[in-house]
Parts: sequence; structure tokens; C-alpha cells
Amino acid sequence: MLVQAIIKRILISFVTLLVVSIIIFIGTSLLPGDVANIILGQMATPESLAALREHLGLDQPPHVRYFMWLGNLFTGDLGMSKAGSGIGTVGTEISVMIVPRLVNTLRLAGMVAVISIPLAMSLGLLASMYPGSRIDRAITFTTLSIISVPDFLVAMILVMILAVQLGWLPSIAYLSGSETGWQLIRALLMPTLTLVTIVSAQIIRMTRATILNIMSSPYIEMAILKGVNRKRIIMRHALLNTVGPIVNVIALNMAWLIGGVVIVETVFAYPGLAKLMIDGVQTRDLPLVQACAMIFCATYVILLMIADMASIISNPRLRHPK
Amino acid sequence: MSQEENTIEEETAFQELPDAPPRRKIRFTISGKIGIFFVLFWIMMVLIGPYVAPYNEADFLDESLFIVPGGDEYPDTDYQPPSKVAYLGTDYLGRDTLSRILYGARTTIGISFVATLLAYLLGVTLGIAAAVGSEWLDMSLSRFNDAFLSIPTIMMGLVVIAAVGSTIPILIVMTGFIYATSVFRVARSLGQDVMVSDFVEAAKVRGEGLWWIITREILPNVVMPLATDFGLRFVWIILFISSLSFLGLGVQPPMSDWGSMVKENLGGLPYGSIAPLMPSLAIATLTISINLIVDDISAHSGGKLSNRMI
Amino acid sequence: MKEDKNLQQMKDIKSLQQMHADGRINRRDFMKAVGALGITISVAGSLLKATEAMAKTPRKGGSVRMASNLHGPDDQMDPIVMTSNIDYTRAHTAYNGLVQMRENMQLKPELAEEFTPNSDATVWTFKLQKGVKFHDGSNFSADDVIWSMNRHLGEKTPSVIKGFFSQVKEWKKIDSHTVKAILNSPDSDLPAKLSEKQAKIVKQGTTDFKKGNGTGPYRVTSFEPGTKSLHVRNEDYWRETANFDAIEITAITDPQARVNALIAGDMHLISDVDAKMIKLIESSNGVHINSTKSGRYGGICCLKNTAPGKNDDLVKGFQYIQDRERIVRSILKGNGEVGNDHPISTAYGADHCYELPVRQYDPDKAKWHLNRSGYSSAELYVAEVATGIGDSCLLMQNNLSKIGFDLKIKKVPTDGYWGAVWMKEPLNVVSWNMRPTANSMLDIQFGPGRAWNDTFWNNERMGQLLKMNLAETDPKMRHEMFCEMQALINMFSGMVVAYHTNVNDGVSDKIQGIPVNPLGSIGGCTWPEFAWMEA
Amino acid sequence: MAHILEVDQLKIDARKDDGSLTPIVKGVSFNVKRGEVVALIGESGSGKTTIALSALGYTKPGLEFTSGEVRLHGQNVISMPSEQKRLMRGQKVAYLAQSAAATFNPALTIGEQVTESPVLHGQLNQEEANQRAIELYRALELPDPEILGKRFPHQVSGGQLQRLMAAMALCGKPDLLVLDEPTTALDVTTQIEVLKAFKSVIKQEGTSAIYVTHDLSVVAQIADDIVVLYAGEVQEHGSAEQVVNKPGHDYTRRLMNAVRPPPAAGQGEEMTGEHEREVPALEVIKLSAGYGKKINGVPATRVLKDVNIAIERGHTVGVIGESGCGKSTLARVMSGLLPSSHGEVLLDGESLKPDLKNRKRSELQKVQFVFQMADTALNPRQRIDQILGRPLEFYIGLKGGGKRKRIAELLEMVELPQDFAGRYPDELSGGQKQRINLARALAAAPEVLLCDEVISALDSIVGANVIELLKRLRKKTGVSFVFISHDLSTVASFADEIVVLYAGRVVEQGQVDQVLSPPYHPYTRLLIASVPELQLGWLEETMETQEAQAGIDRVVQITDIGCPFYDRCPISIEGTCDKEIPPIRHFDESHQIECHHNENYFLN
Repeated sequence: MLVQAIIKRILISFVTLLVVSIIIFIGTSLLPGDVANIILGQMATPESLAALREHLGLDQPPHVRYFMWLGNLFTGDLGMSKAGSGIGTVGTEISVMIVPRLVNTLRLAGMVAVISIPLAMSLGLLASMYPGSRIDRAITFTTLSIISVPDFLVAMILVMILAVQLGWLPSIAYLSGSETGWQLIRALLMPTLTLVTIVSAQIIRMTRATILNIMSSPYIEMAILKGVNRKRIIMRHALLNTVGPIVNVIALNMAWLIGGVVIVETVFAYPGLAKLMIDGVQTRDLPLVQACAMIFCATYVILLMIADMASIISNPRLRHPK
Repeated sequence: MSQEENTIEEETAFQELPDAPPRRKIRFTISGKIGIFFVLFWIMMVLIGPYVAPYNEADFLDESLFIVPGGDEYPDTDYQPPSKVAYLGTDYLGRDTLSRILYGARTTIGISFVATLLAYLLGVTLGIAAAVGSEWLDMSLSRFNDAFLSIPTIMMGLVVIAAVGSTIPILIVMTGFIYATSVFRVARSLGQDVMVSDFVEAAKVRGEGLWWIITREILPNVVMPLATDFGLRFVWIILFISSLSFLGLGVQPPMSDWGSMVKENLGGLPYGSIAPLMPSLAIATLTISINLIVDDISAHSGGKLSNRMI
Repeated sequence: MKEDKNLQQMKDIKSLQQMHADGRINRRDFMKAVGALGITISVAGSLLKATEAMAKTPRKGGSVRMASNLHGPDDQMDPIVMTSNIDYTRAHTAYNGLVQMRENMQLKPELAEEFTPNSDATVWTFKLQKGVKFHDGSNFSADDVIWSMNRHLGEKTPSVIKGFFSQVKEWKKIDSHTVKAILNSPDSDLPAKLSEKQAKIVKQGTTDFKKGNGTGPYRVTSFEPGTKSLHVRNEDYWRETANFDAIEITAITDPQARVNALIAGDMHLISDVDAKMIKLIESSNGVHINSTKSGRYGGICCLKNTAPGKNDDLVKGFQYIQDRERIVRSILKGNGEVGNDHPISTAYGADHCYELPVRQYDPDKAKWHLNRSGYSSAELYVAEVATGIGDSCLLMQNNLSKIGFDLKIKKVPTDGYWGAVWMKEPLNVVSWNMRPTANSMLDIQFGPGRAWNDTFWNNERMGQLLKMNLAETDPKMRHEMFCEMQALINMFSGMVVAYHTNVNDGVSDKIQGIPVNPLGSIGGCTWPEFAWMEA
Repeated sequence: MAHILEVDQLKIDARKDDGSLTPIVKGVSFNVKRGEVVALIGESGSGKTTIALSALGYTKPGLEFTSGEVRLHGQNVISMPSEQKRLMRGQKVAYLAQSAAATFNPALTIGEQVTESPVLHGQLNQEEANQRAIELYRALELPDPEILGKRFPHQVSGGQLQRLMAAMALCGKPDLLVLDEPTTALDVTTQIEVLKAFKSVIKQEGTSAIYVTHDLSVVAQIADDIVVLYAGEVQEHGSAEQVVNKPGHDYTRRLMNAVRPPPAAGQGEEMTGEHEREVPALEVIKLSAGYGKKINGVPATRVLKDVNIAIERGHTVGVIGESGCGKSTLARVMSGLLPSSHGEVLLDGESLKPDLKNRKRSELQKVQFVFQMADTALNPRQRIDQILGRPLEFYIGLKGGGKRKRIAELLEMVELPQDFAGRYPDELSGGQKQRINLARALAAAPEVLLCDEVISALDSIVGANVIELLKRLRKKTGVSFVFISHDLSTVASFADEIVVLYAGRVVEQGQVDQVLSPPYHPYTRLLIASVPELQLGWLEETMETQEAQAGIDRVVQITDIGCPFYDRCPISIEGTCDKEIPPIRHFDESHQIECHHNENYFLN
């Protein structure tokens, strides 16, 4: 049963990814401008365009190109970007461009996750343990305010306070590549703090709501009537049953940290993957856009799959079949 | 609730006791009431904002308005603090912040609202279709929806705007489409819950057609939860459109929308100008208010046992 | 007259700078004197700093970080396709040119130790420096020059400045360190054009430009397009410049973030400070604005080959509705000068036409012309391609609405603007950097049939004048020709130029010796070789 | 004898959203002595659960103590500080809820939940608690007591879970148990098992108890004292013997009247006989059905197998069996909600399409379904006149005045006032909703009414009223009924014929008199024996019988080989019953039993 459920979930993810690849391929093809045109730019002549299109396989019908692209994806070949293409060179391998950006993105996401998940879960727990109390109301109102304002405002306010007024932290997340240890952490601190604020607010709200929801179930009432104390009710009775929804929210937020932090990357000039994709869109670097989009979507699909598996595994009905 | 006289039994002294609690009315807390106040305020501004605004949203205020006796012939008009001339000060180009917020209410709320409606139209239609339709239809719609959900919204917005440009209709259609995916999920699961209920079975066994079942049995029962969801979704769409505006992909000037106003006046922040804060405040009052109302409504429908945990 | 005042002002400032550098006047007197000339305090401050720097000796060492405004995955290290300030800055670290535009627009030899024209300026001879080495250790010779220069020739060349060399018939090697340029027609501006970034000399036969193998002051240690590049001092550099140990060049596209980075000390140099933020930088400690008068401008192109731009009255209406004084005053915050619907600002010195009266803001005339044009609305494509351009268009839109004309502004992203909008949409905004000479500026934008003739205004007389001007050596005659050309553009082209903007860059007080060069950001992008860092 | 619990003038109010208070409990007093079981009996809404919970110092959300005292060992639990309350709960007073399935935390092991309270309160260490739990499992006759604690709640059956809840309550050796309708949701066969276990454990532990129920016959088995409640007030209070045998109050008598006599021959309605020998109104032949994906035409989960039933015109066929036997599935297949996998459904002798989508409107009209839960069967967003008007419009084409008139007639027919037409279902009580539910089915002017457990969710008095109504309606309309219930008494009092289902098969069917008198199928016998009687000491008597001992609840599965009842059957023949499908024994034209024992065996 457990294995079946997991296999089914993996298959669904796989199908979703296939659909994603079709959407991305069609979607990016709709962008005006053609790769050959972009690579050749001003030096384009009808002959050179035709030659380059043939070289890149652009003369093939769309479905053939799609399968070529998909096949290359499977073999880990993300294709060539026009980046840095001078005369006589076709560009840069996309994997070469993406890897350092991906490392940056993962670094930031990792730092945010490490701070925000335990922080948010404990605050969410705290709020749900004393519902209606002053601390709960403070937490609720703060998180509500944070999720109700645009993320650029959160970022700007933190910059104004911590970097410009107090001068404690650098205002941008500039990486020269040689930073280690504390230097690296310091450089990442501003965007990290911004994202921790935003992500934590989401998780806190969800944790609190989920636990409170569970708290109205009969088995919690039973636990109260058994004389179980508040702490144990939450930590043992309620929390175990909230794994599914909370892990889901965490997964969604982590996926957002990989692909949705455009504004934070812009404000802090952080060379992450989202920014790279935007640059790609703006310079019509379709192979680059496709590769980035594929990474974002795959991250989302895989993270949600992991979350679902966590809730499948945490469900004793599936773990211990009759 | 008083019971009608029991007509069959002689012992009318013992009436059938009510076992269902009387219908509860939504009771708003103080914060909910504050929320309603602000939401009503902004709805009013959407309707009359441009008529009560002291200036046009596009007007560069005349320099002569700001001359202080004995002062410069050409005083700065930008980032002026609040004064009699401009009650909320001026923006980076010397335009009246208050007027721009009032005009912007119509743009920001209008676009977000229409986009939310569109998202609902699409999402609910498809979601309910998936809930009542065949397994195959559900499967294919759901997979497609999952795929669209997996694309980061802002990226999707960027690509679409890069492909077709940024006009208000495009903004609305695109946002509506992007958010239809999440509405789909909600509508589908609500629809599925109602679909298996006995009264739908009763309608089926009566021989009712799909249209009747959807419009008369399912929709009336998902309206309330969807209305709550509508509020939250509306907030997200306001924030989403503000983010697009922040990235320079919002409405066309000289129309003002709150997101763009924050962006274009950020430079005033270090000077202590309130120009970027006022539109942020407008966004915040609206979005927080909607959330407060939604909180009260959900508290009404959900149990509050936890509040009484001893 | 305003123009005379400007010229006089420049001269006065220069003499004041010299006096301060020589120690004849003190700091306070300098500020006072400059202030008396009607210069804003911020500009005066940067003038002072530049002046103070003139007096000091460069110091070696330090590692500097610079953030440009624009970058992307299409960042280039191949000089002939470079288009942005970040590329230009890298070009000045890795490569040298034959000649160089130095301090205050003076043309100086670089890899060519001597350059001489024949009598009618149809043949130019360049004697090359000896003992210069490329970063890979190979020797610099005439072959490299011939190879590099030939890349600009031919119909199919991707060179973005191939128009500059359209009159070059041939580059000829005389010996290992002498080359000749043989021209079809006279060109007295050829050396100035060779000072352009795109005309840098690369090793012959280079295929991988990402290594930046030039003779320049810094070696490229890493180059990530769209992210950053690292450069270290070339210890074998052939002259005594190149002061920094290392340079990091990156970009921060968000203008506010860029300024924050400077103020917070994360960046030593930032390019293109938004006019709105100048005050902020000036009021912060340890940083200042480097504001250089320039020919840079933002304008509106009305395409003369399509409606509505081909309607002269519409163009006139647009020109009369420009509140030029207010744009300079409140949008540029004084860091610029009014434009007169042609590209030649006072920064071009004697080539600017002082005689031509500046078109004044006149809503009535504008209304009259627009009524006559028969149009009551139009759509203008706007991208933030130049400081103040979006805001000045909004002002224009607002003023037009007051006279009953509905100008719709279609805001489009900067990226992709040049390919998708510029020279395609009937009404669009444009920005032009200053060119080394007035002739090259006028030629590249208004030469009949030129690739970048962005108003499609092809005027025969203009073509004649450009050619004659290149051959003319008498300054008075040249000025007259320039004047005629500026008047032609002012009256008949589809160009609306309401203002010229200074080049405004943010600089840490630690950085000294940035050349005064209006051709690009931060000393015309030449700072890496000449600036230095205080201990 | 000392009083363990004294409830003294207790008043509890419900706080409405507008802040006003509505009294729920209006000054109730009673005492519980040591070792005594006090039953609180009353209908829903009588306040019995609220009073019982007050013994733990607890009220449901929305309720408030207003005055009076509840003293446990002389200490007022209402005014106790919360920490003291917490220590008291589980240790001195323990609670057993109606649905064990909902009150066991699905994520924790049974053992942890059973031992949690005493360990937490420091009464026992984990080791001792585990030991005690195992003892209790044994005492409650639970299977595999040694490893039961390591299992999760979903891994045991409902009846076992109900007993485990008793173990959970008793683990901390409380002085007082509060049992809240602990057997109401169970099948009769399971109910007596659980009742027996509760009774013996309570006796063995010497615990006092408050037993909350609406079922007088259950109370008669377990209580020493009975408190009869109505609308938050005590109507009668006395010893069990006195209340059961000499009820002093009208309301108590009414409660007693609602208790249906135990099933016995001769209860059935007189058969009308006039439609005899005609084509049956509805007939199913060799019907098989199930759920899940079909593989080779056989569904993954099979529920019904080879069922043959004929419903004569104007007759009522009662279908009885434990939960999971396929009764509801049978109704769903008949209505077309669930297409059968094999076999036929005949309406007036004509074969119906298995799927209702393919059935004609006139065919649908003739067979109407009355759902079990009136709460969920009525769309909460439709007014009563809309609910009743739709079938009128849909089948008969009535509109406007004609429709209004008919709605009025229907309301009158189900004995509800006319102004109910403008109400929403939420504004009706359970019994009233069930009447509307019936009226909706009648609106279609059907020939056959499929009633699926229509009174099982109702309190005894309300249920009895509905049955009476049904009887009158049957007379008035001449409709045939398929009456599905797990309650043999109800079926016996209403049906003409009874079909006994076990594991998806008909084990016995025939006229009511025939089924309720010997010869019985052993399963029928078990069902009859399990129905509690309103008689003190019945439980002990019954438990002696062989039949009752067979009533250990098990998971019932459809099998291809052997008799499905084999492992519960007291008269099973090893080697035959587990290997071969039992043959059908005919005792009469209409009475048949499916068993390996032949006619002679039964007749002796």
C-alpha cells in the first residue's frame, strides 16, 4: 500500500513534468524573435540565418525540435546560449552559465530554509499553543502584515534600517566568488533576512491554522478529557497529524525560493537563477529561458512530490496496513 | 427555536427537541469591523476617487504653488512634505501623492478585481468540470493544472509580457489565467466534497442532468468557501500586480497604480519622503483588511474549540 | 545669450580648477567662485574633488569594485560588438587602441606613438609602439593592427562602428611597426574615431575573446557574462599607469540598489546615478557624485518616413511643448543643459552652434502646430534608456493634455528596446552617448542612409556638409558648417532634443584621478588605467 | 455509601453569537454513589451529554457554567483551577465517547494512548501502565492483548476500538467513568459484546459510572439508577428497576413506548393480498455488485453476490444485516446509483439498465430513494418548497399554483405545518428533516420506495414516530417499500417480508412470521438474540446462549468458497461449511434458508 502510493505519486510527478516541458517549449516558442536571429544579430543575412538554423536544428518541424530538446534534457545537455558569442563562436554552454547561478540560488535558499523552518515552526507552535493570547495576537498580526504587503517593501525597509541607517550589513548581496565562512554569510544576510521574514510569515500562519484546525478534532478533545497537558497535546497529538499540510507549505515556499525570488534578487543584485532567467527572457535567449524554467518547474514538482511522500509516510494507515 | 405543534402525538408536552443549533450569523470582531471599514472606504474611492482628488493624477504641480515668501523662484516640487497644497506631499516628479493614490485605487483595485473574477470564472468552471467529469477529464485537467502551477507566477508573467507586451487587458487576462490554476485546485476539491454528498446523489437518482447538478446543487454549496478564498486570492493578485509594476511591467503612465507608485518613489525613502510609504499603506490597509474579514468569516465556519483549551 | 554663458562658464571653471590645482586659491574660494558661476553645489563639489585629485600623485595598489547599470548574458569581450558601458570599461582594462581620448577630450597617442595625415587627410600614417606585449606574451606588431582594423571593414562585418570607417579603402602594413590607412575621401576625424572602444587592438587571429588577450593594463582572470568579471594588474604593462592591484566589474541594474551599494561601501564606483538620487549621494559620507558635462542626451525620434512623424507640424508641436528649463531644473536637478533639438551640446565646445536660438516652451505655438497637423493623439514608445527620458515624456504628456492633445505613452522594457522598438515604431525615445567629435555624432545619426539614422531623415545637403566638414581645416568654416547642420536638424528633422544630461557617476572618496572624459560613464570608461585608490 | 459525585442545581447556558444566553441545563441535581452506574437518558437536545461532561469540569465550546456545583469527592470541579482539573481528568474521572473511531488519534499507537493518562499523571510508570493495559485488554476479551498496544487505531475493528476506549478510560483506575452513548453506533451483535465487556469491567474495577444514552433497553442492562431528562430538566429519577418496571412520569412512559418489542412472530402487518400473483413491482435476479475498478467484469471490492429478491406490489420487504453486509449497496444498485456487475433489476417485469444515466425518466420516477442521513440528503442551500417542488416539476411537470398546492399536500401528508415550505433544512430538527426527505420521494408518485436506514440516526421516540408515519403512508398510497435497517425490531414491526443479508448474500428470506420463528438460519438467530430487551438481567441471560457467543465481531468478507458465516457459526460443519457454497433450503414457497444443514436438521 505504502509502496503503491509512493509509486503512484512518482508517476504523477513524471507525467506533470512531461506536461511542463511541453508548456515551456510552446510558451517560449511564442516569444517574438528566433534564436538564430538573435545569435547573428546585425550580421544576419538570409544565407547565414538559414545555415545557422540548420546547424541548430531550427529548420525541423516543432514536434521534432521538441523531442530533440527533450532528448537532450534527459542526457543533461541543456544546449547553448548566445551569451558571450563573439565572432566565430556560437555562445556559452548553458550548463556552464547555470551551475554557478544555481549554486548561489541554492546557497540562499538553503540559508533561508535553515533559519526560517525551525523559527517559523516554533513561532507557529507558540501561537497555536496560546490562541487568543497577547503573544498569539502579536504573531498573527505581524505575519498577516508581512504577507499582505509586497515583498519589495519588506526588502526596502530592511535595507533602509540595517544597511543605510545602521550600516550593519551590506545593502546588496554581492559575491566575488572568493568569500568563505563568515564573509559569505554576511554577504548573504540581507536577502536572507528578507526572505526569512516572508517565508516564515507564510509558514507560521499555516502551522498555526493547521494546528488549530486539528485542535478542534474529537481526539484532541479526548486528550483534554484525559488530562493531557497543553504542551503534550500540541507536540504529540496535534503535530504528528499536521505533518502533511505543513510539509506541503514548506515545500511550496522552498520552491518559491528557487524560482520566485526575482524581486529580492533584483533589489539585492544577487546573481541567482531567477535573475538569470529574466535576463534570458529580455535578451530572447530561448535555450537559457527553457533551461531555467525547466529547473524551476522540476524543483517545484519534485519538492511537492517529496512533501506528498512525507505525508504518505507519516500516515500510519499507509505505513501499517491492516 | 420553538417547535411547531406536534400534530400526531397526543402528548404535546414533549415536543421534538431541536438537535441542530440555530443558524449562526457571522459576527465580526473589532479587527473584522476595521477591515470592513477600510474595504468599504476603498470601494468608495474606486467609485468616486477621481472626482474627489484635488488634482489630476498626471499633473506636475506648478512650481509657483510651493514658493515660500522670500524663497527661491523655482522651488523643488518633488518629494514635498504634506502641506496645504498637497495633503500627502508630492512624488518624485512633483505630482500630488493623494490624487495619485485616489486615481490609483481605481486602477489597482479594478485590475486586480477583474483579474480575480476572470481567475474564478476560469478556475471554477474547470475545477467543477474536473470534479463532476469523468476520471479521464479530471486526470488530464489536473495534470495540466499542476504543470502550470509549477511555473513561478512572476516568471510566467514576465514571459507573457515579453511576448505580447503590457496593456491593461493583457495584464488582466494573464493574471486571471495564472491564478485560475490555484482557483482550479480549490474549486475542484470543494466540488469533489459536494459531489459525493447525499443530496447530489439524490439529484442524480432523480435523473437530473449535469447542468442542474452543477448550478443548483454544487455551486450554491461552494459559494461561501469560494467567497472566502476569493478574498485571499484578490489580495495575492493585488500583490502580484504590484510586483509586476515594481519590475516595470505594470500599467502605462501616466495612470497610477499603487505598486508602480511605490517603485517610482523608492528614491524618496532616504530623504524621509512619505511618497513611497503612502501607496504601500494603501496596499497594506486594503490587503490586511480583506484578510481580517476573511479571518472572521473562517473563524465563523471553523470550530473554536482550541480557544477554550484549558 | 545662454550659449555664450555656457562656453564662458566652462572656460572659467577650467581656469579655476587650474588655479586650485596650482594652489593659488583655496577650497572655499573655489567653491564660492564656482557657485557664483551658477553651478549647483553638487557639481561644484565634484569639480573640487576632481581638481584636488589633479594635484596628487597616484598611488599603486588596492582593489576596486565597480558596478555598472546594465548587463546581461550578452556581455561581450569582443571589442567590435561592444555596446554598453560595462563592455567599454572591460575594453579599457584589457585592450589598448591606436589613439586615446584623454583628459578633457584631448586626443593622445596610445599604441600609435605618432599619427600623421597627408595634406588632404586621405592617408593617415601610424607609427606603432615597440616592445609592447600581449597578455599571452606575444609581441604587438603591425599585423595585429591590420587584422584588428580589417574586422571593421566589409559589408558583412558585425562591427557596431563600421560606419566610422566607410571611407577607409585599405589598411596597409608598411613595416613591422608602421601602418597606413588609405581613404577614399578625406577624414580629419579618423584618429578621434580610432579612439572608440570598439576600435581596440586585439591579437591577430583571436577566436576566443572571453580571455581578453590584449595589450591593456589589466589581465582578465574571470569573465562571467551577466554576472561579473575580475581583472588583475598587468605587471608587464608598457606604461606607468594601471594603479589598482585588482578590479571587479559587475552590474547592479536596480538604480536604488546601485546607490545603496555605493553608500554602504560595497562598491567604489557606480555608473549612471539617477538624477533623483544625486542629492542622497551628496549628503552621504565618503562618497560623491562625479558629474561631467557631456553631449549625452535623451530625445524623441519622430520617424520621417511614416505617419505621424512625417507631418512637420506634429514634430514642431512636440518641440514647442518641451518645457526645457523645467526638465533641466526639476528632472535633472541641474545636472545637464537644455537641448535645442539637435545632438550637439556645449560639451562639443566650438562645434556647438551658439548662434542658433534655443526653442522655448510655447504651448500656444505647439497648439497651433498640432491643430494644423490634424492629429489629436499619438502613441509614443518609452523605455528608460536615458536619465530623465521617461519623466520628461510624462511632463510632455501632461503639458500636451493641457492643450487638448492626447499623447499615449507606451512604456516598454529597456532590454530588447533597441531591437524591437527603436527605428521601428513611428514615435520612440532614444538616447545617444557623446561621440568623440561633433562630425562623427552628426554623421552616425543624421548621415543620409546611415544604419543608425533613427529618424529616417535623409537630407542631401546634410550629407554634403558632413563630407565637406571632414575635409575642411579652417576652424571658422568648420563652425559655420556645423552650425548649418545643427540648424537643418533643428528645423527639418524629426528629432526632439529637450535636454542634454551630464554623466553622473557615484564615486567613493577613496578613488582619485578619474579622468574628465564625457564620452561614457566614469571618465569615459577609462578610469581603470588612470584612477587610483587612496590608502 | 458515600457519594462520589454530587451534581447540585447545575445550570449550563449556551452563548449565542449575539452574546445572549440560552439555558441548556436548567438546574439538574443527582448523585452517584460508589460502585453505582447512573444512567442519564433522554433524547438529543435533552442536555444529557452536557451534564455528563460537567463531571470532568468541561463544557463543549459555546457553553458556559452559570450556576450550581458539581462535586467530585466533595470538591467542586467547576471552580477548580485548570491545572487541578487536568490532574483530576483521567485519574479520577475518565470519559468514553460515542465514536471511538474519532476519539483515537490516528497517528499514535493504541498502547501509547491507552497508557498516556496514568503515565502522565505519574500514577504508573510506562512499564506498569503497559502491564495494566494488557490486563484490561484481557478483561475486555480483546484479541492478542500482548501486541495490541503496538497497533494503530485503524488496524482494529470498530467494536474492538470501542472496547479499547474503555481500556483507555480505565487504565488510570478512575473513580468515575463517564460513558457517552458508547454503543449507539454499533451493530446489535457488537453492542452486546461491548455492553457485556463494559459491565463486567465496571463490576471488576468497582468503578462508578455515568451512562448517557437514549436507549432505554440498553440502560436496563447496565444501570443501577436512572435519571430521565427532557429539555435540560430531570423528569424522573429512580432505581433502574423502578423506572423500567413502574415508570412514574409521562415522558418516561413515552420513552418506553418508543422501545419496540423484541422481534417475534406475528408482528408483521396484515398482508393485503389483493396484488398477489402479479408481476412483482421490483425484482432483482442473480445480482452481483461491488466497488472499485472492474477486472473481467468483477469489481475489486465485491459487496453483493447472487442476490434474488422480489418486491410484490404494495408489499414491504425489510432488508436486515450487520454493517458491511451490503444492504445499502443493494438499495444503490436498485436505484441505479451503482451499476451492477452481474444480474438484472426488473421494474414491473421489465429489465432496467444498470446505470441510471441510461434509465428512462418514467423508470426513475417509479423507484425513489430515501437516504439514510436527512442531514446530508437535503441540499442546505435549497428551501423546502424548492426541495419538494423539483420532483413535481421534473417528473410531473407541475408549475406555479399546481405545484404549490401539491407541496402543501405533501407537507400535510408527512404531518408538517405548511409554513415549513419557506424554511431551509438547517432550521428543522432531525425528525422533521427525515419527513421532508420522505416527502420528496413521495412527490414523484413512485411505485417503490427504497428506504435506507431512514430511522437509524434518529432518537427512539422520533424514530418511532417516523415509522408510524410510514405505516400510514403505506396504507394511503399503496407504495411498495424496500426497508433497509440494521435494527431487527424495526424491520419486524414494519415489513411483510424479511431478507437477511450476510456478507453480500441472502442467507434467509421469507414472510416476517416465517423468518422470526424457527427454523432460523444461525445468523438470523444471532440477530434476534442480540436485540436488547427492556428487561433487567436480559444481558446475562443472553450471554449464556450459544448464539450470542458467536457474535464476536469480525471483518466479513465475500468468499467464493464455503459459507461466509462459517467462522462465526455455532453449528458449522468442519470440512463442509468452509469448503462448499451452502445450498438453498426451501421451507415454504416463500421461505428459504441458505445452509448446509438440511430441512430436517432445522425442523428438529
